[in-house]
Amino acid sequence: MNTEDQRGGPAFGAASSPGNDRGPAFGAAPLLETRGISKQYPGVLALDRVDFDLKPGEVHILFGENGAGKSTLISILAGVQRPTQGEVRFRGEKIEHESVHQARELGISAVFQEFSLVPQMTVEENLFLGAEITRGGVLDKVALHRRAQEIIDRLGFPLRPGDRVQHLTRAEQQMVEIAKAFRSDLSVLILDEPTASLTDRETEQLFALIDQIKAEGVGVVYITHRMQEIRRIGDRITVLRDGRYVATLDAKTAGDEELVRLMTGRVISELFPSIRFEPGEERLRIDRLTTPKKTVVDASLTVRSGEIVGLAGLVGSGKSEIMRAAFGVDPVATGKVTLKGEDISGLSTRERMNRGLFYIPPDRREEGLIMMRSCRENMSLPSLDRAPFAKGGLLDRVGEARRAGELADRMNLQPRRIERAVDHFSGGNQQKVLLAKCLTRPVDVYVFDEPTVGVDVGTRAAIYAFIRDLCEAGAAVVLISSDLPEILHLTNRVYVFYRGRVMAEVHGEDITEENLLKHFFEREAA
Amino acid sequence: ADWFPYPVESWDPPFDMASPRTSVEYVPLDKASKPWELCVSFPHMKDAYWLGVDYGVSEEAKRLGVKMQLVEAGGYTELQKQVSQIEDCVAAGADAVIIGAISFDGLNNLVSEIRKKDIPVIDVINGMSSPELSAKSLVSFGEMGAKAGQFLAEAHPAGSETVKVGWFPGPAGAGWVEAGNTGFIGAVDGSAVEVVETKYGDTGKEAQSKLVEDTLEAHPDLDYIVGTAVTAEAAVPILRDRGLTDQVKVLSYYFTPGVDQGIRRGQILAAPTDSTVIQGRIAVDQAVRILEGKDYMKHVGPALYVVSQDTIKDFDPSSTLAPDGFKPVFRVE
Amino acid sequence: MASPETGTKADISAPKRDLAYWMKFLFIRLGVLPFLLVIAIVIFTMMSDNFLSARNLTNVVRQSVYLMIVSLGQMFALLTGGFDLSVGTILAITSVVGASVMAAVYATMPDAVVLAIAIGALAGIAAGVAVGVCNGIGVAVFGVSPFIMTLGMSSVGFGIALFLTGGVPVYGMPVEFGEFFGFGKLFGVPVPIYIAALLALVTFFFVNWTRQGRYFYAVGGNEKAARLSGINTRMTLFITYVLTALLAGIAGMLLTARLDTGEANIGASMPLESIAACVIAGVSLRGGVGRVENVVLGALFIVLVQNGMNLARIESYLQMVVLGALLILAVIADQIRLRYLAGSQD
Amino acid sequence: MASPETGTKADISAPKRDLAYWMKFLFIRLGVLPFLLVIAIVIFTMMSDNFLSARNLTNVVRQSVYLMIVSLGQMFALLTGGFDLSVGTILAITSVVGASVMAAVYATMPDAVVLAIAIGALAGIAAGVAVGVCNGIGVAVFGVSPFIMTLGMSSVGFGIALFLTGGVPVYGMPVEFGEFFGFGKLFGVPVPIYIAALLALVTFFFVNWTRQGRYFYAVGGNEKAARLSGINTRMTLFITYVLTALLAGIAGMLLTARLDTGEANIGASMPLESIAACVIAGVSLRGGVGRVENVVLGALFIVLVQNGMNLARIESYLQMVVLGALLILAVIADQIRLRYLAGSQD
Ligand SMILES: Nc1ncnc2c1ncn2[C@@H]1O[C@H](COP(=O)(O)OP(=O)(O)OP(=O)(O)O)[C@@H](O)[C@H]1O
Ligand SMILES: Nc1ncnc2c1ncn2[C@@H]1O[C@H](COP(=O)(O)OP(=O)(O)OP(=O)(O)O)[C@@H](O)[C@H]1O
Ligand SMILES: [Mg+2]
Ligand SMILES: [Mg+2]
Repeated sequence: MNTEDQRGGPAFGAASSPGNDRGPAFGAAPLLETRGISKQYPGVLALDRVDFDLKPGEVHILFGENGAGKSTLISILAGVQRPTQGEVRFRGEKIEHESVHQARELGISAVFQEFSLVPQMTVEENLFLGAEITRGGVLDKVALHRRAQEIIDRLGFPLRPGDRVQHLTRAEQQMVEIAKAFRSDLSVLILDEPTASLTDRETEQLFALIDQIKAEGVGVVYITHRMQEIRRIGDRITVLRDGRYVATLDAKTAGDEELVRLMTGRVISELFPSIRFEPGEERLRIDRLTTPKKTVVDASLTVRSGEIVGLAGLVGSGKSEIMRAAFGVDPVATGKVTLKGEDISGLSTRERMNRGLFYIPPDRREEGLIMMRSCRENMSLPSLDRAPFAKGGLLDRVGEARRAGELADRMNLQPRRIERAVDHFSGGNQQKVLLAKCLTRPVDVYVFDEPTVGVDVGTRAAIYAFIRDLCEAGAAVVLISSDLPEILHLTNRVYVFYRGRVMAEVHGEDITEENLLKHFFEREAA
Repeated sequence: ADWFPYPVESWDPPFDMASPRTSVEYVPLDKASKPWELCVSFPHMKDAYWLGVDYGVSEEAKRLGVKMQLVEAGGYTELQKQVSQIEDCVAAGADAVIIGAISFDGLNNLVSEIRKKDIPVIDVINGMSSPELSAKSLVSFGEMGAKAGQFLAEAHPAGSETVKVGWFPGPAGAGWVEAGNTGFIGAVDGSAVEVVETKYGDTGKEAQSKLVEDTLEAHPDLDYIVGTAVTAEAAVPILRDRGLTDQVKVLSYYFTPGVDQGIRRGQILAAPTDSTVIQGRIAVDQAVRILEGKDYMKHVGPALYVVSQDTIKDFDPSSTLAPDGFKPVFRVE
Repeated sequence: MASPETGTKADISAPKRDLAYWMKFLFIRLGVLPFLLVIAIVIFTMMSDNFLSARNLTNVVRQSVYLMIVSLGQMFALLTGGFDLSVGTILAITSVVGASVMAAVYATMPDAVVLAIAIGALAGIAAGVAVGVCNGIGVAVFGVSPFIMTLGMSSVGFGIALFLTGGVPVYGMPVEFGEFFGFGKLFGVPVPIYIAALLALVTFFFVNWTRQGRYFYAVGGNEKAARLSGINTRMTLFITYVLTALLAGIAGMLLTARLDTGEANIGASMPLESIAACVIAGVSLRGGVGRVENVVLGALFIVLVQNGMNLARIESYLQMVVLGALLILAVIADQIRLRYLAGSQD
Repeated sequence: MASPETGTKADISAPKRDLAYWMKFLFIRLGVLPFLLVIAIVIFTMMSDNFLSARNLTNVVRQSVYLMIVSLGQMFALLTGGFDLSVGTILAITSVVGASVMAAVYATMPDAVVLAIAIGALAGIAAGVAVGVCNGIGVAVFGVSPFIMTLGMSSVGFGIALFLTGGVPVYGMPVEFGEFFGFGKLFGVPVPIYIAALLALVTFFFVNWTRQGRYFYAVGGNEKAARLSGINTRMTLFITYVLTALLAGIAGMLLTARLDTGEANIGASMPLESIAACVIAGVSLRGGVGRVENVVLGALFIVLVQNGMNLARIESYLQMVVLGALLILAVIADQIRLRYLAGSQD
C-alpha cells in the first residue's frame, strides 16, 4: 500500500484515483468510504455490512441509538479496530488499517467518546502524544510548547499547556481531546460526541473551527445526539440502527421526526415532557457554603419537594462542587447543609444517603461505575443494606437479580444482560446503569449531574420522563447541566453560578435562554 | 569456669586444609592490653548456630576486655550487603575484623583492601580463599559433612546390607552447603550407604518439613534422614506421626540446641560438633594477639567429634551452644 | 459470574455437543486451574509410583493448607487493589509470640493444657493481627501505598520477632497442641484440612453473601465510585488488612503446631507464593476481580506441583525452572480463556 | 513538572517569605527525599564521628551504585505500570555467565586481558538481557501480568544460574577486571560511581528528551489512550523489560567486579529494595509517574541509612525496625507533600 504519495499530497480533497467509480454521490470523489463493513464483537454483531462515505469538505453526521454501532464504525475508520469483514478506502485506495499510527499518517484524526488522555501528563504532552516533534531524535520542547499554545489559541479554549490533565474538569479534558485532534496535516476529522460536556461558548468555537476546516477540504465525521447540532453544522446524515445502515439524508431537508423514526423505528412525540410542579415543603437547604479551594464561595440555595431546580453556569463555575460538597464527597470549609430540617453538615456520605440525599456523578467511567463488574452489582451497590438486596443482614442474591432485571427493563438497557460487565456496554447504556442506581433506595432529594451525557434522543426522552415522574411523585430534584435546553425545559427554578458564587435565581416564566445567559458571564464590576 | 585449655588442631603450613595438622591445647590471653575495637560480621543471626558463635565472640570479648561490634547481613543471599557492612565497620574505626563469610571467594577483594590498611582479618567458621587473611579459626564444613558421612559409613561398611539415605544439605548454592555436600558424599562413597535423594531447600523449618514429607512418600523404605539441624528437628515430629521412628534414623551434620535436645531424647541419632563457641572465642583471641603483636597460631580449629546418644552424657554443650535464654549480643563495650 | 443462561443458550445454538465442545465449555466455565491440576496429576502419576496414593494426596492437601489460608487472606488485599507483603512476617511473629505465651502459660499451669493452648493461640493470632492493624491504619488513614506499608511492616515485624527469640526456636509448648492441630486426624483426615476447609467456606460465604464482601470488590474496582455509593472505603481498606493478617495469623498458629516449635524463620517465601497462587487463580492485581474457590485451587496447584516434582525425583535446580515456567504458562492459558470468555459471554 | 508560573505567582501573593515559607516551598518543589537525606546526615553525624568524612561518604555512594542502577531499570517497569521481580536473578545470571565466559576467554588467551573483560562483560549482560527479552515477550505479546511473568522468570533464571555453577562461585577472571571496575579510582573517585553517574545521565536524557521516553509514561498512565494516540504499546512494554534487564545486567557485572567472583547468590533482596527505592522516590506503582533524579536519591537514601546505622552501631534487629519504619514515614511525608501540592495547585 503506497501511503507515501498520499501523505505528500495536500490536505485538500483534490482529485484522487480515477478508478473510483462506485461513489454513491455525484459530486467530489469520496475521501473515505467503507464497503460492507461488519464488526463482530464476542457475542455481539456491532456492525452489519455498513456502507458509508465521506466527501471532502462535508460534515457527515452519524446518527443512531445508543449501541447502534456509531463508535464502532469510527473506531474502524480511525484504525483502532479492524473490521471482521469489508473494506475501508481512503481516496479510493483500499487501506488495511494496521494501526492508529497508520491512520494518523494518512491525516485521519479522531476524538473518541471515552477520552484518550494520559491523566498524569500535561496538556501539552497530551496534545502531541505519539506525534512529538523531535530534532535529531531529541524532543524539541520549545517547538512543542509553541505549537501547543498555537493550537489552543486557534481553538480559543481556556487551557494552559503546562497543566496536568488529571487536575482538569471533564469539560476541560474534552477540550484537550478536541485540540489533540486538530493537527496541521488533517484530512479526516472524526468527532464522537465532542460537545457532550461542553457549554455553548466552547461548542460555538468548535463549530466555527469546523466550518473553517471544511472550507479547507477536510472531511468531518460527527457523532451527536443533539438535534440542534445536526442542523447547525451537518451536511449529510447517515442513520444506523442495530449495526445496520438505514439511510443517508440531506441534513438541510431531513425533519426531526423522520430522523427519530429512522433511528428508533418508532415515533417520539416530544423530547421534553411537560411537568406539573407542585413545590411543597423545603427538603434541602444550603447556607453560605464555601469550599477550601474556593470552587464554591458563600453559595446558598434551597430545594423543595415536587420541583426541579436547575444549576447552570460555565465550566468550572462550581455548580457541581456545591452539590458534591453537600453530599459529603468534597470537603467543606464553612457553611451548613440542612436536609429536611436536620443539619447534615458533619455526616458521612452514607449517612446523608440514608437520610434521603442522592448524587449521580457526571463522569460514569471515572467515579460512577465499576467498569469490570456486572450491571447487577453496579446497580445494587448503594443499597446493599436493604430489601430487596439484603435479607437478615445477608445479601439476597435472588432478590437482587430480580430487582436489577426490573431496573434494566425500566431503563431499557440494551442489550438487557445484567450479568455482563458494564465495560462491554455502549456509552449511553452505561449511563442508564448509572441512573438506575438511584432507583434502588428511597430518595427525597435527587441530584443529577449531567445525566444525559452521551445518551440518544429516545433514551433522553425516557430519562426526562423518568425525572418528571420522580418530581411529580413528590421528590425534590436538582439538575446540574451544561445543556441549556435541558435546563430551560425541565426546571421551574434555576440558580446560575459564576466563579463559585450564585449570581442569580430565576423562576418559572423568567427561565429563558436570554435571561440565563446574561448571568453566565462576568458581571463582577457591577 | 574457664573454657581453656581447649584441644585444637593446628594446620601447618596454614590456610590449606590438606596440610598436616597437629593437636595442641589452645590457651588464650588473660586480658587485652587496651580495649581494642573489633568488628565481627556474620551471614545472619537468625538461627541457633550463629547464636552460638555470637555467644563465643561476645563472651571472649568481655573476658579479654575489648570492644566488639557485630553486624549481620540477613542471609546467605546477601553477599553484597555483607561487603557493605564490613566496609562500614572499618569506616567506623575497627581495629580488627572477624568474618564469618557468606562466600568462599567473594570477599577476597575486600580482604585485601582491609589488609592494605593494616587491619587484621580473621576468618571464622565458614572459610575464605584469600591468602591475605591474618588468621583462620575454623574447621571446614566439608569435614562436618564428612564426619556425618563417616559415622554412617562405619555403621554400614561395604558388604553389609545397603541402607537408603535421604540427604538434605540445605539451601542450594550456599558455600557451606556445597562444602558439606561434597564432604558427605565423599565419605559415604564406597560404603553400603546409598544416597537415594539429595534435596536442597531453605533452612526454614516449614520448607524442610515439606521436603522430608515428600521424600518419605517417594521412598517409603528410607533408613536415614541426614541433613541440616533444621531438617533433623523437622523430621522428628513427622516420623513420630507416621510411626516411622524406629525405621528411619535421623542425623544432623552440625549441632544446635534442638539437635542437642533431640539426641538427649533419643530422637536424633548423632551429630558432629565443630565447637562453634570455641571457634568464636579463638577468633577473638587471635585478633587481640595480632593487634598486640603477640605470638599467635595462624590456622586453628577445634577437633571435630561426633556426639551420639552414647556420648551425649559426657558432652559439654557450652563449647557449642549458647546457654538457654542467651540473647544475641551485638555490642560489647 | 456468567449467568446460568449462557449454558442453556449455547446448548441450543450448538446442537453437536462433542467432547471438544464440552472441554471448551468447561474450560471457559471453570477456568484453567482444574485442567492444569488434572494434567499435573496425570503426569506425576506416570512419573512416580507413589504419587497417586490416598496417603500422598492427603499429604499434599495438608501441606497446602498453610499456603491456602494465607492466599485467602492475600486475596482480600488483592481484591481491594493492594498487596500484603507482610504475611510472611505475620506468620513468623504469630509463631514466636504464640509459642512463647503458650509455653509460659503451660509452664505455670501444667494441668491446664487446653487453657494454655487457647491463650497461646489467641496471643499469637493477636500479635499477627496487630501487624495487620498497623498495615490497615497506614493504608486506610495515611494513604501509604500498600506495597511500602506492608514491606515496611514486614521488616519491622521480622526485626521484632528476631529480637524476641534471637532466632532460636521456642520450645516448651504442650505436646497436645502439635498432636492435635499439627498431626491430629479425625476420620482419617488431618485436622488442619478441616480448619482450612472451614476457613475457605467462611471466606466464600463472607465474600459472596455479605455486604462487606461486595464492598471489597467495589473498592478495588473503582474507589471513587464506591465512595459515591456511600461505601466507607477507608473502613473497608482497614478491614482488608486486618482480615489478611487474621488469616495469616491462623496459618501461623497451625504451622507452629505442625513444626512443634515457635520459629522466627518461617514464611519468607509466603508473600510472593501467596500472590502467585492468587494470580494464577485469576485474581487481578488491579483489584476488583477474583473468586475464592479458584484461590483454593491455585494454592493447591502450587503445592501439588512441588510435591509431584519431589516424588518424581526432579532435581532441585530443575524444579525451580519448572515451577517458574508453569506459573507463566498457567497465566497464559488463563489469558486465552478470558478471550474465549469474552466471546461466549451472556 | 509543575509549571514555572506556580513559583512566581506564589511569590507575589506571599510577600512575607520567611524561613518556614521557603522550607515549605522547597519541600513542595523538591519532594521529601532531600529533606530526609539532610535529616539522616545530621542525625548520623551526631551519632558517629566517622560518618561525615569524605571517605565514608564516598563509600556510601559507591555502595549505593548497584542498587541505584537496578532501581533506574526498575523505574522503567514501574513507569509502565508493571514490576520487575526478576532483577535479582538477572544480577545472578549475569554474574555467573559473565564470570564464566570471562574466565574461559582469559584462560585461552591470557594476554588479551581487555578482550577477555569485554567479551565476558558482554556475554554476562547479554545473558541478563535474554531474561529481559523473555519478560518482554511474556508481558507485551502474551499479556501475562508482569508480576507473574517476572516472578516466574526469576525462578527459572535462578534455577539455570545454579545449574550452570552447581552453586559454587566462579573464579578465574583477570584481576584487572576487579581492580578497575570494582576497586579502581579515577581522580580519587571510585570507577563504579562514574559508571552509575553516566547511566543516570543517559537515563535522564532518554526519559525526558526522547519520544520513547515519553511513551513509557503514556503507556503507564493510560495504555488505551497511548494506543489510541498511535503509540506501539506492545513495543514500548517490550523495550521496558529489556531496558530493565540491561541496567540490572550492568549492575550485575559491576558487582561481579567488586566481588571478583561470579556468584549465583546475589541480588535476592534487589527486587523489593529497588521497588522500595523507586516508591519512596515518588514513582507510582500505578504507572505513569516518576522522575529519574528522585530515584537516584531514593537508592542513595536507603544505602545511606543502612551505612549510618552501621556506623552508629545500631544493632541489627533494631536496624530492620528502623529501616521499615523509615520507608513508611518517607511515604507518609510524601503524601503530605502531595496534599500541599494539590492545595497550592495552579
Ligand atoms: N469492547 C466491546 N466488547 C463487546 N461488545 C461491545 C464492545 N464495545 C461495544 N460493544 C457492543 O457493540 C455495540 C455497538 O456499540 P457502540 O459503542 O459502537 O455504540 P454507539 O452507537 O457508539 O452507542 P452510544 O451512542 O451509546 O455511544 C453495542 O451493542 C455494544 O454493546
Ligand atoms: N480534581 C481537581 N483538581 C483540581 N481542581 C479541580 C479538580 N476538579 C475540579 N477542579 C476545579 O474546580 C473548579 C470547578 O469544577 P467543575 O468544572 O467541575 O465545576 P462545574 O461548574 O460543575 O463545571 P462543569 O460544567 O464541568 O460541571 C474548576 O475551576 C476546576 O478547575
Ligand atoms: Mg458511542
Ligand atoms: Mg460539573
